[in-house]
Amino acid sequence: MAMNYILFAFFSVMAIGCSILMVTRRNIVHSAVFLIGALLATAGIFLQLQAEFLFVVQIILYVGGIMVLFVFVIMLVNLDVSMRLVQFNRQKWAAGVLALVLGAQVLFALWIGRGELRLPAPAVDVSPKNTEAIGQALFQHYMLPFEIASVLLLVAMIGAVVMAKRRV
Amino acid sequence: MTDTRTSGLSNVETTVLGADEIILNMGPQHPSTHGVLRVKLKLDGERVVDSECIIGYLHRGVEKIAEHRSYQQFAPYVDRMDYVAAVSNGLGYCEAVEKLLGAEAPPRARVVRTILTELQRIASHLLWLGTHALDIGALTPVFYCFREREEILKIFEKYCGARLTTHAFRIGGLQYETYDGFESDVKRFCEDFTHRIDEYETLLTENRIWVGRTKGVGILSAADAIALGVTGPVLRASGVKWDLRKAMPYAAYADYQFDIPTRPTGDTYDRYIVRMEEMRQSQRICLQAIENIPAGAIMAKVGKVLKPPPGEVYHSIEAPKGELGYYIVSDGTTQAYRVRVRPPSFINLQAFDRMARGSLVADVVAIIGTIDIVLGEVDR
Amino acid sequence: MAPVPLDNEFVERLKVKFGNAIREATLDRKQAIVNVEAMRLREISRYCRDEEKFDMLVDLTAVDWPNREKRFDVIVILYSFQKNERVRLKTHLGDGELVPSLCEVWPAANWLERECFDMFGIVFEGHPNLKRILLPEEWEGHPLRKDYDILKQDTAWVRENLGIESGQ
Amino acid sequence: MGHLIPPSILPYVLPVVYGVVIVAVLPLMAGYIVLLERKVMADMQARLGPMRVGPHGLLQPIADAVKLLLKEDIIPEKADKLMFWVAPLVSVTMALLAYSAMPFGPAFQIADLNVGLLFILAVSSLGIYGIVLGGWASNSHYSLLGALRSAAQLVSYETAAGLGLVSALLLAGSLSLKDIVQAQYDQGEWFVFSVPIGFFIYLVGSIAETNRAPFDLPEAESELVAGYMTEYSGFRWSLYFLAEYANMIIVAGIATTLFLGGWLRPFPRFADHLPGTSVEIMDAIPGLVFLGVAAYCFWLAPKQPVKIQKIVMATVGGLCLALAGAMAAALFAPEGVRQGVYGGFWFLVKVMAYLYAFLWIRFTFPRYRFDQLMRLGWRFLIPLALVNLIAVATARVASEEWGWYPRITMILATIFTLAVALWLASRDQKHEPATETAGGD
Repeated sequence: MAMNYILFAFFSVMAIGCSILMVTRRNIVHSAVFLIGALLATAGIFLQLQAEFLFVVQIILYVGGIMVLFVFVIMLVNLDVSMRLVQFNRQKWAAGVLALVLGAQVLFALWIGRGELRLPAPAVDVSPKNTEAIGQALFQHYMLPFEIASVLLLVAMIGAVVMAKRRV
Repeated sequence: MTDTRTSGLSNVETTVLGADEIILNMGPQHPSTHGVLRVKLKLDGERVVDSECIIGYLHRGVEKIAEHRSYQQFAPYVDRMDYVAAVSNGLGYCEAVEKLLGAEAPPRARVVRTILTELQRIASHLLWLGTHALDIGALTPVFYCFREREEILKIFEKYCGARLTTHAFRIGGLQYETYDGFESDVKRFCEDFTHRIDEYETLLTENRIWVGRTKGVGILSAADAIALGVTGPVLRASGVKWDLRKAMPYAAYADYQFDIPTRPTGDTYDRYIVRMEEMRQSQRICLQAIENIPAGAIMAKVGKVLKPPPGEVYHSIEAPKGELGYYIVSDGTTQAYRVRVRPPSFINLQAFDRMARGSLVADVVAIIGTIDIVLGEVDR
Repeated sequence: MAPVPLDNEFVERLKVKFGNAIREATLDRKQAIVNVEAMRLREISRYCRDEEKFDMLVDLTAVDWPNREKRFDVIVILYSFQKNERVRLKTHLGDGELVPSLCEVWPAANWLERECFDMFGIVFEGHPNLKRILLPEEWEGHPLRKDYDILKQDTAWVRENLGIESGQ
Repeated sequence: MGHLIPPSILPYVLPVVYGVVIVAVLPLMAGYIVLLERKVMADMQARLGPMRVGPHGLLQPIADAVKLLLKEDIIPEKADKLMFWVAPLVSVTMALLAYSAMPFGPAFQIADLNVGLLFILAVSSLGIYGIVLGGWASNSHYSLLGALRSAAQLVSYETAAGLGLVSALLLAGSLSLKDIVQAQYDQGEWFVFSVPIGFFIYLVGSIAETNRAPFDLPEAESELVAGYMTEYSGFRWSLYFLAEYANMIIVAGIATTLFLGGWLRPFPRFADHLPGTSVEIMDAIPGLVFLGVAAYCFWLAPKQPVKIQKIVMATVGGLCLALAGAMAAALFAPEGVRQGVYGGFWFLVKVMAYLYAFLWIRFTFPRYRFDQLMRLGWRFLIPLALVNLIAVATARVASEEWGWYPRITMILATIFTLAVALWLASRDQKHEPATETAGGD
């Protein structure tokens, strides 16, 4: 059990650290790399919750797919312009206050539930393994929303192609 | 994983992948520019908008030297121009001076000259095929081609002692009698060359990727070709059926049967087919010539000191790259007053801009290869 | 072997068309040479290409005869596919005189004229971009002129660009 | 031995041992694959290949490794130091990470994840970062172009390769690689025979995914010089090199597990025994193979020109003999050990065969142009993979629900997909010349 805690602590520290670093970096590619670090940390936490399919999909989708496009765009756009921009703009104080309020809220919620803060016990061999469970849920119980979402994505893709096409 | 970091891709102005054009600089040290040719490409994204060839890196002033050497002394310089087809350079020069003198090489010399020139044509096309395929990414043909070329160079070495810049001919005929076993060597080479060339054809001709990379690339229409003065395989691949060996026969070509391959569209694939067919025709000429090499003298009586009567002559032969012409002006002394060489590579390279415009950067490499230039001849 | 005056229909038609612009026509070693006046070279070439079917410009070069008052010979070698014949147009040109460029008639002339300019200093009027082709742009002197000694070099250019004292 | 180690970390010991073995053997194996590649290339090109270092160049990989270690490691002056250092590490770690789920033998597998296949796909898709960051960090126009091109190529061919795999998964029913091989054993037939088009798509996709010719455009394009690796040198460059060959072995491993029956020997159910002994005929083959190799080495040994090469060749012969002895000894070993040893042998033989196909293709085909490469990926492979998926799915449904004979439905599905493939290819063929002159699509 001790190993679980150590791992959980490691992943959460990594997630928080990476996101802070991401925000504060001046070099845009460094912040992209730290964002990838944060996403990998959340994937690790999924794994801890015995949701291995989510762990793998998180890596394939977020880090392997979306972040690659992020890095692509960063490299295509000319970097020198963004380097010279001043790092923090004027609303620094408003953002600070807002962050404090949200932080307090989260801490308060943690304080209330502090009794049951335990890691879930490793699930004893539950019958439909994680992947099948998700598969069945997606394609049987939530068939309609799944189809709607896919059509939406299709429309978005075609839109993007049409817009890019005209410029090229 | 060839590590070619020595390439001199120096100044690349303007932004990376910005909307406006980039000037991409290829050469003069570049793995696929066949020598010291520098090509400045103006790109719009991947497409070539405009191109300019910058040459002259290998300029040695051959024509100036000719004015300070006697006719015989200048003959070895001629081999250094198109160093890949030295024998045909030599043939062109010797025949031009013989025309200037009004002399004629004896029949035996003319036949042996024809055989060696045709072997040189095969060797030059083999070297072209090897490097051209290598540029487009096929790693294997280059080794097969060099294996065959080695056979030909061995024959040259046995005949005149040199492999590349052979200086095989003399003004008025030949210096050396053919070594015994010359006929059998050439016959053996020609015999097993037939199925060798079929081997290359199977490797490349129907290869979908090869066809994809060469069909429709670097198209040159017949009208453009003639207007640009392009000659040789590049002209024949654009559909013009013209070969100096048939139009104005020289040496012993008049008495051999061979046909001139032509192709309609004039793209890289057609030039490939034309050159492959030409190799077969050359091999056919060699076989016919080997049958009966006439006996007799190998040198006309032109005397030691050559003093051609004043006047001028233009004589050209069908070199592997195109029409190689010599315009020689004599003022009656032992040294030529002016020797002007019509370099086929130099004039064919001028068609590069017409072919490269509108094509992709990756095709530029294929187009340079398909024109088959040798920078020694381009720069002289 | 000395040049023999030539008189065939082709020369007749030329004389009819261009009158005294056609100076003389000779036959040297069974090759036709027609001496024409420099200023009308372009018209004569266009006529040869269109009516006389000399559709390929084989070569364009020059010969320097320093002790003649019009020192340069500009040589234009034409070839006709139909008639399978060659003809050589020759013009006499003084130093510094202009000769009309043949680029409109045959695009092949572009590089050939640039080489002539590079080696002899002959200026072709109407050439799209007449600059040196084989020698570096800043090179002084035209090597193929007879008065340009074989050992002579452009020492300034060599010292400045190659950083070495030139050969001599 | 179990009691020596405290129970709490017992489940971690075996995977760690396997991990260490794999990480140790991998560079050596990658080196010898390079030698194999150069030898096969030489053989195809009528020449000898490396012959100088050791007999027949057998010690060449070691010489290469030492050379790379000693080479100067240049960092371009304005390069982004952090990224420049991290990039090769990323691509190597991702390549090695993928070995954790690879089933080399029935027992020899670091971790049998129930999402094994997806995990390997995920990790190999992270390899793109090593390339993209490396290209960007070396701060040169050409490596950036090369990096972007190879990233685009990898992303588009991963989809095609993934869909190719899915068609095999339909037959296996589970993501865990061990179950997939078990399914092939139960069905008594390798998936390559039931889903040949899926195997073909995966073969093409995997060649493109590992940047191998004829898709090795990014680093071999004549004007991009060496693509994203241009500015790397010395040990850092060899990391990229190792990552590429490790990826090649992974891709070969996945193909073997999914399509060629993993560690199963060619006729898994054919269990006739040698007359009079308890030995199955098929199990004797590994021993005989090694015996043959050893005999060949001994036959070659005296012919070596230099004395030292004679000794080295003799030792290699001895090594093969020892292996043959081990194979023979395993015949009479208990079931677990026998399975493990022979499973490993057959797995490696299939991986080597798959890699030989890689090398063969590399030396016969010229290189694709970038737009042709993308067109092949998006216009031909991905649609074909989708159609293949649908066809195999309907075939499965047909044989399960409607009771048709499974073999027939599979063959029908394959024929249907082939027809679609021909139609797609002809459409591309017609379309291709048009794009050339029309200024591209």
